[in-house]
Formats: sequence, structure tokens, C-alpha cells
Amino acid sequence: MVDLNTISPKNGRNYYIALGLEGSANKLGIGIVKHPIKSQLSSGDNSHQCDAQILSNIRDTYITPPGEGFLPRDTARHHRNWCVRLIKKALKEAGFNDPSNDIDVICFTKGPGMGAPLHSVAIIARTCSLLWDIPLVGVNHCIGHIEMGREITKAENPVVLYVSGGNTQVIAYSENRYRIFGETLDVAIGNCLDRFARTLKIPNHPSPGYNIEQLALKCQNKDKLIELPYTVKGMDLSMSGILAYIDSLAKDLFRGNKQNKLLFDKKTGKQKVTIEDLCYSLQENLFAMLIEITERAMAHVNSSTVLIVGGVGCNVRLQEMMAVMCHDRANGKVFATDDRFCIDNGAMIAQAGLLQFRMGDIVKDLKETIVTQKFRTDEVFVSWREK
Amino acid sequence: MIQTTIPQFPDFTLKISLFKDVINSAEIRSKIADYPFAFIDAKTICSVEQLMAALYRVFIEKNYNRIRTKSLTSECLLCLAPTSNIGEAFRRFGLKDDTKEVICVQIIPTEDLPLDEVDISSLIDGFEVDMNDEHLKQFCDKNIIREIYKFDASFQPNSIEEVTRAVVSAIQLRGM
Amino acid sequence: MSQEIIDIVQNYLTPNIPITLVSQGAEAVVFTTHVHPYLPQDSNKTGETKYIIKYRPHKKYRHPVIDQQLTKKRTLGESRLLAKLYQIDGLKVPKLIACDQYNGCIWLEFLGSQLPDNNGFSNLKHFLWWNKADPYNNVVKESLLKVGQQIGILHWNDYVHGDLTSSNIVMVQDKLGVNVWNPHLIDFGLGGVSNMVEDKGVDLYVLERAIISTHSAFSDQYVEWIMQGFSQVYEQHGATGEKKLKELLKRFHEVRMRGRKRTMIG
Amino acid sequence: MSNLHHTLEVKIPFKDNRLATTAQKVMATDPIIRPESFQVEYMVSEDDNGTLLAKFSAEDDRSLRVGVSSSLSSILTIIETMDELDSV
Repeated sequence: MVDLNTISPKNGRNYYIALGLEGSANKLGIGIVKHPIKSQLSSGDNSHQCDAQILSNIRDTYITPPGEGFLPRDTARHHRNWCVRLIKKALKEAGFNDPSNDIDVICFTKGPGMGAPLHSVAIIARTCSLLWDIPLVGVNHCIGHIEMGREITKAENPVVLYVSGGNTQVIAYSENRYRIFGETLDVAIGNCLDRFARTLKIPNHPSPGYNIEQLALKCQNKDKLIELPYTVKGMDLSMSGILAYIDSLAKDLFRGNKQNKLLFDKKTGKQKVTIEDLCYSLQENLFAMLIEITERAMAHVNSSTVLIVGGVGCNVRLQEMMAVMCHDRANGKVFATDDRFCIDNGAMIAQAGLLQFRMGDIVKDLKETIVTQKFRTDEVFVSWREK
Repeated sequence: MIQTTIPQFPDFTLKISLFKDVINSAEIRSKIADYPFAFIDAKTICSVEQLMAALYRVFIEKNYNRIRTKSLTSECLLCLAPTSNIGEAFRRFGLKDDTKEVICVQIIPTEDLPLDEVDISSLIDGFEVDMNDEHLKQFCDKNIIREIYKFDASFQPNSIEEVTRAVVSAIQLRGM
Repeated sequence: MSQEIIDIVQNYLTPNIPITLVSQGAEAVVFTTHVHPYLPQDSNKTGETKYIIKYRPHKKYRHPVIDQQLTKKRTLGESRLLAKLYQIDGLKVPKLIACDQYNGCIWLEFLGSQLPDNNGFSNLKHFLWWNKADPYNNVVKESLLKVGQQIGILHWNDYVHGDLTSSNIVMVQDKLGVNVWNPHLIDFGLGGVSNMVEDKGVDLYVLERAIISTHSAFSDQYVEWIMQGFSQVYEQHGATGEKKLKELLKRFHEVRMRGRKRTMIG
Repeated sequence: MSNLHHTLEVKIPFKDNRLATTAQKVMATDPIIRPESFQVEYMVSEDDNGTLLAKFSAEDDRSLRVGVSSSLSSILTIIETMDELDSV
């Protein structure tokens, strides 16, 4: 039986408070989450019904100029410059002015992600923990997304499609592990979209992926799709070939390479294809592959619900296509969260960390707070869910 | 003579007859354009299943893609072939001047029956026999079939059923 | 959803070909019928013969251009693969009867039968349950050795199945021998050419997981017999066979240790 | 320590031993990525109160400079955290 009230809150309070610090990529997120004590959480499988309240969820994104990606060193410097300020702001927003007394646990992203940014946030987490004498919990970034998604959408046991700048995985829960059923064999989809955005030199604000989505919406001839490689391999997929191909198309377009029959009319030399068409075709192709491996995993574990998490999950077209697939599968449902939670944030780390804390799973020795760039989702023992 | 329809495409009725000891193949060849039939050299057909598999493909292409030759009957020859080379398909499966055993395929819109009855025997100077596997087995030439369908040397079929299997596969997977 | 698909397929096949839904996977929907796609009715040898129709439904979520291309490519791909596998000496797969790549339809020979005292369809999963009263009897042993041989022949010829579960192996009763069963491999939707030791290791791992998850009490012996049959095929090919076998068994062990994602088999 | 001839010792004064120990614990957690070319040891000094001692050694001046600057930027972050968030 799962007893989520194993550890009781501080000073006899009837609620828990967790501070969450996220900095695995270019988004720095600070979140404060409150869980009331609920008797029914002492048994059963209710880790997705904690009545979590988001007291604060502040994010600052390190934006690079168009055509440029974000480097670990610069991202880490950004996080170091802003993290303490955001913590103070978050505490104020939540109405706490004595953290060592108000907070039960400090949760931080242990991995996966970029080494330097993860490390800069971990340094601050350790310092606060020692200063305030509050326990620490290291959180797997992906599990943060999953638990936040479950809590917000109340989806009990969905197949999870985790799509972000650094990850592309289809995950299903079984026997205390979030098991990876299918994943990318090379680049993550967010990374693929970001790199294509760089080729197109479109702005990185609010995010490259968002700007590709807007361009795709403006595509004029949606019925004539540019044929791209479709590379699904069993439960996995690969995108580097597609990226290389569409990059070359975009470069030919910019250079006005008339020999490219696909882009320019043989006789008149008139341009047949726009970058909106390229964005539209890329999205339709990549998303179709994602949904295919998701459906395959759903058939495998015979589930009819999907939860999409990670930055790319904000893409409305992806959500639409997933909804159509789920509807066709014994009218299942798709769950997605809006960009407060879909995109990396601190609240999700607080949510997942608090679940670990409530099961008594906290850092005993600071050595456990060493960050890791590789941290597979199925390495974590999910103590807060039934077998 | 077999008179049948492909279950999925009942709008057309197929009438298939087999003649042996035919002596006027040359003459038939010269007048081929005037007749709504497909004339097939029986040496190239090892079973009813092979021919019907090709006819099935004719209607699949007609209804869901496009026929590449002038008529349904000429398309039948193309659909027998392992590749989409029309000229070669006609040359391989069509009659030669010295062809002795001839298969004649008529494709008639079902609603036009029986009006469209054409007396084939008046055209073909030979003896009509039952269109069945037994006769086809007699008249077919396994080497020619092996050559047409480019059987791998290691493939040594020891029954017509095995030849049919290989040939039907080639027909179903033609040229795509 | 499935009623919608049944109507589409029945409409495509016309009422002349009545169909019965057998299974609906993520990839394809499988029907049976008693009507041959093109053989004239009377010469349909046994009249009682059933045929399999495997249909890849249109996926509404996919852009029509992608959907058509994929359906065509995969329908043709699976048919071509089946045709090639059929010609491999000793390998038992369903005969290809017809293929309509424009509508994503494949006609195949129906294999298998209902096991006695309603133990269900004769795939390997049910076959082993049918024998669970006497789980290590000779019929089971012989059958599992043959299962291993079939996979051995497949892999020796550098093909992989891609989704080798105990439901994708059908036991066909031998016409001559009483209680002699010949395993046939079906459903090559995810199969293909591969000389990669990894892909073959995953094939074996998926089957092992399937057997463990449904017959855990006897799975050690069952997997051992399968691997014995599998090894016999490689051992017949002298030194190269032995070398390849060693390499493959090593990778199979690694995949097993790594707990390749497919740890949970339905 | 054999061939790490380039050394540097830095003394960082904190308000008291409590904060110096905190900084020492935070910094000593992370492993050295390339011990053969750079090493660092953090200690709270016995003689001057509330001081963190950082002993750096490296095989050449470049790795020393890179190692020291990355440590110092972490220590700077610790100090900022202390200034802004220490409740005592």
C-alpha cells in the first residue's frame, strides 16, 4: 500500500510546502507547491490527486539571438545571475518570509540536462538546504513533467509522450518504474525544430518551436505536402535524416538554387515552395511519427489515454492530431497542460520532489546531489505509486 | 470454358476458353485489334490461379489506380508480367505465329450479357478443351515460365502448386 | 471505432465477400472470409477454406499524403517480405494470395485451428496453456524445438520479425502425424531485412519476455528448448555458423541484461 | 599530486565558521572531472576564524586558470545566496 503521509509536515502543520528549482536547459524555473494533508492519501493510488496548490511558479528563459543556439556555459551564467533573485520573488509571492520554518523540502533537478546549468542550480539548492537546515530531494526532470501533468489533468495512468528540446520518449508506468517504450534514436524533436528554426534564421523568442508553429499555420497549400523521409523503426524513431534533408531544402530556397525541381518550376523558374510550406510539412511528418509510436505503446499496454509533456507539448497541432488518434482508439482522451506547466518550470520539480519527500525519500549525503547529464526515466524507483 | 466474376468486381464477367492444336495463330495475331479478347500463349500459364491472379490485378489497377494499356484485355497481359514493361509483356504472353495452345479471355460488362456473345470458335481454328489446371499443366512450359519470372537458380519447384505460388507472388507485387 | 472500419472494409470488398473481424492492433485490422479474392467459386478446392484479410486502416490523424504513401509502402513491403520468406527452404509463413497496396489490403492463407476443448486459437500462447497440465511433454518439447528452428532459419537468412510475441507464432497441425504441430511465423508488419546482431537479439528477447509473462512457471525450460532449436540451425553451418551463433547469444544476453525497453509484454 | 606543479591557495573570508563550513560542504560535493590535470581541496581553516581555504593544483597554467575561475564563480553564487537568503 502507498502511504503518502509517511512523513508528516513541519511544526505539526496540516500541509506540506516544497520549493522546486529547475535549470536543466535554457529555462530557469522556481516553483512553490503546497499539498494539504488528505487522509485518503494514506492508502490507495492517489498520487495524482494531491490537491496541489501552486503558490508560485516563476520562469526566466535565456534567449539567444536568432540563428544561435544556447551554450551550456552562457546558460549556466544566466541561471547563476537570476536564480537567487527569483527564489526571493517566489517566496514573497507565496507569502513566506521565514523559509527555514515555512518550507518542508527543497527539490532540484538532478538531471537529465546540460551539465553546467544543472550544476549552477544544484550549488544554490545545497546552500539553501544547509542555511535553512531543510532536506533536499533530487528530481528526474522527466518525472517532474509527468507528475505535474498527472496532477493538473488528473489522468491516472496515461501513456506519456515526453517531447522537449532535449528529449523524445514514449513512457508507460509499470511495476514502480516509468518505462521507456519508444524513443528517438538520435536528436530530440524540440532540438530538431530549434535547429531548423536556426537555419531559417527566425527568432528564438518566445521559442523557436512556437515560431515554426505560427509559420506552419500560415501555409497556403496544405494539401500539397513536401515529401520527407518517414523514419519510424519499430517503437523508436529517428529525425536526423529528416533534419538534414529539410535543411538542405531551406538552404536551396535561400540561395535560389533553380536546379532544385522540388522548389522551383522547371520551365518558369518560379518559386513553388515557401518556408511556410517547409514548416508545415516538417510538423505534419514529425508529429505523425510521434503519434504512431505513441499509438503502438498504447496498444501494447492497452491504454486509451495520453498525456503530452515537455515544451513541444504546447504545440496545438500536435495536441489536435493526438486527440484524433485517441478518439479513434475506443474514444480515448489526450491530456496536455498549458505553457505554465508544459514548458520546463519549478513547480513540476516541487510536485515530483514533494511526492518523493512524502514517501521518506530524501538526500542523506550531499554526494547524492551530484548532477548527471544522463538520467534515464526508468532509473527512478517510483515509490509513490502502486505496483 | 470458365465463366466467372471476380467477387469484388461483379460488374464484369470473365469468359475464359482454352484451345489446343491451333493452326491459325498468325492470322489471329494480325486481327487482334478487331476482337475484344485477350489471346494468351498457353505455354506461359501454369494454372487457373495464375491467370485469375492477373485478372484480379487488372480490376485493382482499373478501380484504384489507372490502366496503362489500351483496354482491359490488353491490361490482362501486362498484369501477368513481373515488371511494368508493356512491350515485353505483350511479346512474352501474347501469341506467336506458331502458338499451338491458345487461351482466350473475354471481359464483358455483366449488364451487357448475353447480347455481347461472340462466337470465338469461328475465329480460332483449333479444338476447344476444358479450361482447367490439368490441361494447363500439359500445355505450359516450365522453362519459359522460369525465364519470364526470373526464378532464382536455387528455386527448384517440384510441383505446379509451388510454381503457381511464386508466379502469383510476382503478379501481386508487380513493378511497384 | 472498429464498427466504422468494418463498414469501410465491407463496402470496399462488396457484400460478395462477407468478413468476420478477428483482431484490431495499432497497425492493422485482421478479418477472415470464406470467399477467395479471385478463384472461381466452384474450383475453390475445399470450399471450407478460410482466408485472412489484413487491412491497414486510414489514420485520420495523419496528413492524407503521408497516410497514402505509408499505407502503400507498408502493404507492399510486408507482401514482398512474405513472398521472399516463402521461398526460403524450411521457413513456414502464410502464402501470399493477393495485395492491393492502394487500399492497404493483403490476402493471406489462413493458418491454425481451434484447439480441442475450447482452448482457443492455436497460437503458441494458447498451445502452451492447452498443455499446462503436462507442461514438459514430448509434443511441447518437439514443438518448441521447431519454434527455435523457424526463428533460426529466419535470422540465418538475415531477416528479423520485429514483433515476435507468442501470439505471432501459429501452431499448424501436421496433416500426416497425429498430434504433430508445425509452428508458422505470422504478422511481419514490423519485420524486414537485417544482419544486425542487435535486431536479432531483440527478436529473441521479445519472445522470451512474452513467454515469461504468460507462462512464467515453465518459461525457463521453454526458452531453453527454443534456444536449442535455434542453435541447431546455426550449428549446421559449420564454423561460420558457430561463430555467428556465439556472437548472437552474447548479444541476446546483453539485451536481456540491459532490460531492453520491452520489459512489459502484453 | 605528482605532476600538478601549478598551485594556488585562496583564502575566502566568511562572516563566521558556520557559513565557511556551509561553503566548504557545498563545494566539496562535486567530483573532479580530470584529476590527472586539475585538483582542488576545500577546507575550513583552523587558525583564522570563518575562512574557507581552497588549495588548487594543476598540470599547466591554463587548466589552473579554468579550474579556479569556475570554482570562484560557484563560490560567488554561494555568497550571493547567503547574503540574500540566509535567515539567521
